[in-house]
Amino acid sequence: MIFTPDFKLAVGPIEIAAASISMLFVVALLAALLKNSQRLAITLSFFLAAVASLLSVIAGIWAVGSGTTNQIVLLIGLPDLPFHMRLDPLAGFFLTVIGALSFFVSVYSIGYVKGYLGHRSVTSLVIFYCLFLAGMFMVVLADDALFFLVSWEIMAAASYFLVIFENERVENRRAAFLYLVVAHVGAIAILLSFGVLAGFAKGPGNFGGYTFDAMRQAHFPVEWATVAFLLAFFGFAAKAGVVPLHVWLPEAHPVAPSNVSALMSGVMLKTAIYGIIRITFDLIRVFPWWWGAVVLILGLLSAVMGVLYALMQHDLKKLLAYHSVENIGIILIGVGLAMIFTSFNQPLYAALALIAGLYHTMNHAVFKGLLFMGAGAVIHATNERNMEEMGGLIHHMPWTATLFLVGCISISALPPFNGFVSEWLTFQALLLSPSLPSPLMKLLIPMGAALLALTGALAAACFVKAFGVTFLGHWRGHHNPHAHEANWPMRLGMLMAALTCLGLGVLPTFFIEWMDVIAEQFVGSKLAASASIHGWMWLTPVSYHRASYSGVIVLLGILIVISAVYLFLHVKPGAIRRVPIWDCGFEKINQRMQYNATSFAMPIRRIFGFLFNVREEVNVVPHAGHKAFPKRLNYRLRIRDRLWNWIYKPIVGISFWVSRKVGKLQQGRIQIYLLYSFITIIILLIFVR
Amino acid sequence: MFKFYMPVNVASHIISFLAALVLLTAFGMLVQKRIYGLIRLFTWQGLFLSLNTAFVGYVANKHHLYISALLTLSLKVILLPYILHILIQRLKIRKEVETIVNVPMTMLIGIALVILSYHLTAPIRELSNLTTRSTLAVALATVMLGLLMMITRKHAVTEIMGFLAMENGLFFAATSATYGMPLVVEFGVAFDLLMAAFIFGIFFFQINTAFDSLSVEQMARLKEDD
Amino acid sequence: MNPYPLIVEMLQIATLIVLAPAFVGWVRTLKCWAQGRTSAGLFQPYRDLDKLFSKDILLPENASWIFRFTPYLVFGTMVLAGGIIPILSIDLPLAPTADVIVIVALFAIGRFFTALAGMDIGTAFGGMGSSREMMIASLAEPAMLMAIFTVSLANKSTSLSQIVHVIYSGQSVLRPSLSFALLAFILIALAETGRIPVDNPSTHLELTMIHEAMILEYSGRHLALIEWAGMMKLFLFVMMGMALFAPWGIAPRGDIAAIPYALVITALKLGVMGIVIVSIETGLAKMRLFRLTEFLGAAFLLATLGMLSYFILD
Amino acid sequence: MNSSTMILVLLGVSLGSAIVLAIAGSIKLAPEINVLGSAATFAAGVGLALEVYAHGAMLAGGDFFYVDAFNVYLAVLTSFVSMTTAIFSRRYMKREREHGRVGHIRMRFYHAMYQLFIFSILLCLLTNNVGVLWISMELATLSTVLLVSLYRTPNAIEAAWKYFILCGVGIAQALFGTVLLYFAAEKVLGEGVGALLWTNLGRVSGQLEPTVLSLAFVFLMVGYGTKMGLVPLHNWLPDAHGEGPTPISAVLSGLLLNVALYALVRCKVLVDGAMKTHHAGNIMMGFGLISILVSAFSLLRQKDIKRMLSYSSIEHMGIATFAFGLGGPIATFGALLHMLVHSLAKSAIFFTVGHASQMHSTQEIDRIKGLFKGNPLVGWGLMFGIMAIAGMPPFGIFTSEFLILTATIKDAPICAPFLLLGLGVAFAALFRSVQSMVSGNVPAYQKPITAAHVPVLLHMALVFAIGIYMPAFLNQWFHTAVESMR
Repeated sequence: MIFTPDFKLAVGPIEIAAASISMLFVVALLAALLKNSQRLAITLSFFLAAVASLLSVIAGIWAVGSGTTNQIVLLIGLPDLPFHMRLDPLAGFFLTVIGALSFFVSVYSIGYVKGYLGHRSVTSLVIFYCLFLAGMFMVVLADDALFFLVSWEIMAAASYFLVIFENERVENRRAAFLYLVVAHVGAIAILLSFGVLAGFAKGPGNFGGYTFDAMRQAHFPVEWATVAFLLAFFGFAAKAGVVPLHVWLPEAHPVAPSNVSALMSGVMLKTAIYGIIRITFDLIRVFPWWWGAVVLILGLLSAVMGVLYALMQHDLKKLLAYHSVENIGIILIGVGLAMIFTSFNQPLYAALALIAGLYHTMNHAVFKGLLFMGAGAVIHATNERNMEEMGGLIHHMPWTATLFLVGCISISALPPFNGFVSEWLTFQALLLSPSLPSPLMKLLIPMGAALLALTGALAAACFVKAFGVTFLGHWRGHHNPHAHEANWPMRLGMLMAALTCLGLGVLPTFFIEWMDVIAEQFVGSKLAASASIHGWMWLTPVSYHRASYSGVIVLLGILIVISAVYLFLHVKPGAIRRVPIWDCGFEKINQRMQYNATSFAMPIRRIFGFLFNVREEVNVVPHAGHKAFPKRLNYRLRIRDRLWNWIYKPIVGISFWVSRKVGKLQQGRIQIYLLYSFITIIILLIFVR
Repeated sequence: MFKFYMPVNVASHIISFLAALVLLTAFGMLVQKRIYGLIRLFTWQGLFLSLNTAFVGYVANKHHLYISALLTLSLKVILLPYILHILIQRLKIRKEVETIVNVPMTMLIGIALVILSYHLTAPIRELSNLTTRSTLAVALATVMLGLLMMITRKHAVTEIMGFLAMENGLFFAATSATYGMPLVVEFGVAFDLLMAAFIFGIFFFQINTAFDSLSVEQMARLKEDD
Repeated sequence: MNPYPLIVEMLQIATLIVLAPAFVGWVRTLKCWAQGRTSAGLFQPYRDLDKLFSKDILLPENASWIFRFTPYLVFGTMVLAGGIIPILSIDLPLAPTADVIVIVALFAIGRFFTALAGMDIGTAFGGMGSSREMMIASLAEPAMLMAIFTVSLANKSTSLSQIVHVIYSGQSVLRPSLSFALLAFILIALAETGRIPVDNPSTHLELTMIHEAMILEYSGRHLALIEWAGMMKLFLFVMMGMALFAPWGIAPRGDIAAIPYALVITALKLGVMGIVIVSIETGLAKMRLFRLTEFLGAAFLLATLGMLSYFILD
Repeated sequence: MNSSTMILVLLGVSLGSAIVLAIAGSIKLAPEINVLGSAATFAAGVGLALEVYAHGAMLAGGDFFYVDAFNVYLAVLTSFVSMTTAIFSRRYMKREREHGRVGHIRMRFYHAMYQLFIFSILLCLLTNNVGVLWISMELATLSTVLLVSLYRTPNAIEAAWKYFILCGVGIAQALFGTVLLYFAAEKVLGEGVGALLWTNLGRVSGQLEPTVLSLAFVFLMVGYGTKMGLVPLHNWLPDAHGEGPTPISAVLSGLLLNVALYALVRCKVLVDGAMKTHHAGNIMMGFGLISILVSAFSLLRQKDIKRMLSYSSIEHMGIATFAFGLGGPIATFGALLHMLVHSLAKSAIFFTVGHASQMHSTQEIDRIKGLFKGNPLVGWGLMFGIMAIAGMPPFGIFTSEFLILTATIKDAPICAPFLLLGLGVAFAALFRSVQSMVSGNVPAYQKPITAAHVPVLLHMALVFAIGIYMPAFLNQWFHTAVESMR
């Protein structure tokens, strides 16, 4: 990579970030060269990728911590529009988040990818993994439209290749294809949005308008700004899996190798959040409040729909993927609120909402990464993605189970883990709606709070199901389990993520103080002035009297009570005897009688059934003579996303219909073709006259 | 050098007359059903074209037009009809060819095209001060009629004939609008035409072998419609 | 440092732990009276707990650490919640630890683990209980938060102590919105604490049990802890409702002297609430599972109406 | 060596090779001579480019040739692609011959005509004379017509016949347009060759009669538009590009279309100068948009891979035409870049597809499978080629589409949704087919082949390089060309 000529020896955050990206490209190259020694390639490449990710984390933490903005111009790209890189606190924040999860996942991958040895060549996996990471880093660092889109698409393409890594399976191909198409159409929309912005921006030369700096200086007429925003939001929403553009997500994320799923769900989606914040708060800057309302409403919709669909899944990774839809929704609630508060000029509240959104971004990255890593370990151990074929794994793989449980608690927004903190902040932001001058918003936003509460409770239900069915009870599968515990690198990767979950949950004030500079830059107010005014232990957004939370004390409190009770009871412990299950005296209990994922979700399916496309088939083969006693009973359940039929199928149908009609143009007869030529001339002649 | 100056209006009358003959042959080709008849008409058209070119060259005192007249004569009156005759005999082509649209209809469309050509070239006519300016409409009409003929016929040979008729129209346009293009261009065009003639000759054989006839109706296998 | 708040805190937690079984005993006694049975007395729950504590544990073969950990955790969350919800005084050092959203979440984490424990054994009953419990919770929780939000919007705080404080300082008057919220809260409290008509705490009838189904396999001190935690939950819900809607009697800020008085008032409140609960429970029958949707839907509707009327009427 | 000699060498080598190959084409070394001739042409092209880079636009050979930034890069591109295609065709045609699809004489014919074709498009690009341009364009068609029917299958003959007739008719329209152009120019510049020279025409374009030029443009548009395969004049293109031998498809898609567009753009500049309205641009935008949409939807239902690629060529020609029609510095820059990278990427894809279809003995998409495993170079080459052609970075086509699209939404926002639709559908269609070809397990009927690595790698490397690092000289050329089109 080529830097600007003024070489100073002083190394700043952006140089470190650039070094990290260059390193990833080198590692990709290295992996290609090490084609014939796969084992070495895996260890070395993922180790180096982990180092590179760590560099990015350092760069990001530094950039946010110092609150400075650095720029460099790379001498590649178009000569008149070289690639601009800029590391400001917002970029730094996302760099940290992406880097951190990449670090955990890279460590995890050292162990995970070894599972493919002997089955298939992993070279392409390693190469595209590195490119994928590099793409994500570049997206947040890009400071002109061209570089942004190049990075954006590199990220999309690399992840596409990762999704079709196991390309013999039809479902993988289908999912990858769908993913790529949605991503690309979204990218074109983003491109057009930049086109609008660049049209109003003035810079040196013909191409000067494409730099973000030029856009920051520009003034946009509100109608054009709206066009730009809607286009960009469409594009980013497609990437983030916002309802109703989410359909690709639960298809594509599960079929990728699990380390890749972790990154895709954990951080790739966040680049879309980054894009939305960048475009609205940084580039357009002045916007009407209803933009925020659009974001907020779609966020709420995604949150609720995401979790409901997740509940219906029995594919472990698909379930997790739907939860990404949900969490992106929660993040968007924060971002949307921040936009609303900003446009009504209430910077402090906007800061709270924005921080809530960003905090959830960070949290979701960590716990979703953790969960996918855990799922990867499970699938690795059982060769099974269907939860109905799992169960009792906690006995075989205690590490994975415990760490996975941490992820489950975090994502279910339960204290003292991290998911709770950000949802709590979001609740606080939602409850500030009375300060808004718009009566409609005043009224509707608390409804949003109720929906968010519903989401949280459903998520908890869903993860009871996910954890319970996968790890608890007896083995449900038909073949014998040969489940084995995950190897050390995998455990290490998950452990680090789990500890991060706890850290983020217990010590939110540190992180909020650290990232406060972003809020200050974009909405003009700091949250930390009020949020951590009572010391690091107390999180008090807006004011001490409004609300407060202390993760440390919750954690310590529970631990103290538990240990006290435990000690107290074990002064004179009663004996513990292992006995067969009682089950109200039922004797012939077997593993097929357990509740499984489908039955667990049945009550909720009954209640929210109208949202799904449910097809239930019960097939009873009666016993000869005794109608009441079935000999065999088959139950088949198929749940589809309604949006498939409402949006996607019609689009595909219309496309093929148009295509058929267009085909009629070409009937094979040369006279007809000549006639076209003839008519074209005549029409054009009439047109020019 | 001695030169007999003809009154301008007489000259333009003669040119117009020749133009009318070209147009007439074009119409004749449009309705002619027999292949030999078509070739004969094409030969006549070439002859009129050649005469016209030579005459314009004479009237306007442009000697290079004699050369292009000669070119036209040799190529379109002698060589191409000869090649076509040979091909038809070799390939034992049926003498009748059916049209897609019936003759009166074709005629009507043809007349409409002439009117359209006249209408389109009207502003150009105003600009020009050449004797030949009024023949531009005829040239365009000939091109259009050639195209129409290609559209309404189902036979490879008639398609080629239509194509050649269009080429005639273009030649006519070149002479009538501008007293001819520069010679290098005229030669180049003639060379291309010659090459095209060889190619369609080869094609007739290929098509005949592959499809057992020269009707283009069978050549509709490559298509999108299903 | 002023030691009094710490003492108050301790006192309050002790009150919770000690009084909770008595309150359950009181409810049972009342119920017996209402149904014309002989009651076992106010102190029967204590005897039950004592008996369970001294028994051996019969641990199912399949139980993992989650099964063993859950009772302690559930107990712990309840005790912690008891340190935060103002029962005797609002001068609690732990009060800023958590606002009402956190308390709801604390209940939720207990429920989360109980449900996991229900699935841990791998029986049909355990799974069934977990599934139903989580379904009810997922409907009840938003309604509950909605009701609480109405109160906290009116008092501009989500901290319970602060809400009480605001009510005391007269900034909050009786509002129509609060009455809707109260009604909703009662319905939800019944659901959350597993009372009739949502669940029947005293049944082991296979098809109707919810909470009991999850803890079917527990025995010995594990069961004792869970039972005790359940009693505390009921107690806490009553106290939370009191703090939100009728805080009078709780010692205000800095008023140590009011604490004995607060104890008495608390006992009185519990007595009255026992009667309310019993009258509801005797007046209603247990609902079919899928009728609960309507029940909780009604609660949600009431809470929403409360919220709307806050914006529209107040 | 001065530039006139350079041009003569450039043209002479290809013409000479054509003659040599026609006479002695049956010898064993014919493919090597073909490669050598093309390589020499390429060397001369580079020499010419250096000359132009050093001295700017120039007349040569009296005023018969004119070289400026616009055509010199196309000339270099042409000679380059002709060279790589010759390299590719060496292996490819050898195999075709082993399979008995072409005989002795036809191979000779193939090589001679290949060089003649290269000669004619180079002449087309370099000539200063509108008439000569027309003649060589026709020559380019005529030299490839019989190559399309090289296999003599009924389909090939039908395709070639359509190609011959439709392009013949089209090019005849262009001649009429040229006559009208001459008619207008003659008024200003006087009779003779001078009135047909680009250099002269460009100088006086403001004085040309707008009515005549608008008529002329219609005919030129339809004429050259037919050659470019703009909808609805495109019907011959999928047939011809689909049925001919793959190297020919590669050069037809990669080079001939560019040349036709080049001619059209030159004409458009004149017409714009004369008419002082945006009429010509609007017409081009209309053709461009229709082409993009129709070809995108047609792509969806293709079963034959080469046919599909030819539709993609229509689409890309549509994009470039649209961009030239849109005008403005950014779009024009994008269009110039687009012509360059499209032809590089498209010919690379044809190379891989040629190999793939030889491996499976079919061009049917459904029957081609498992290329990643069967032959990684072909598989990944095809995949990356399609990525490039579909507009994914870091390939150059993305850059050009980026510029074109952003300019569109600025200058003609109403067109943007249609572009979005067209590009989206085309993307989906391309990937749907290609994904199924590259992935999966190797089918039993797949035969291993030795693929020609160099051309694919070279092309893709260039497309990639241009995508992330455009050299300064190219940038300067494009800017100069953009300036000349103002």
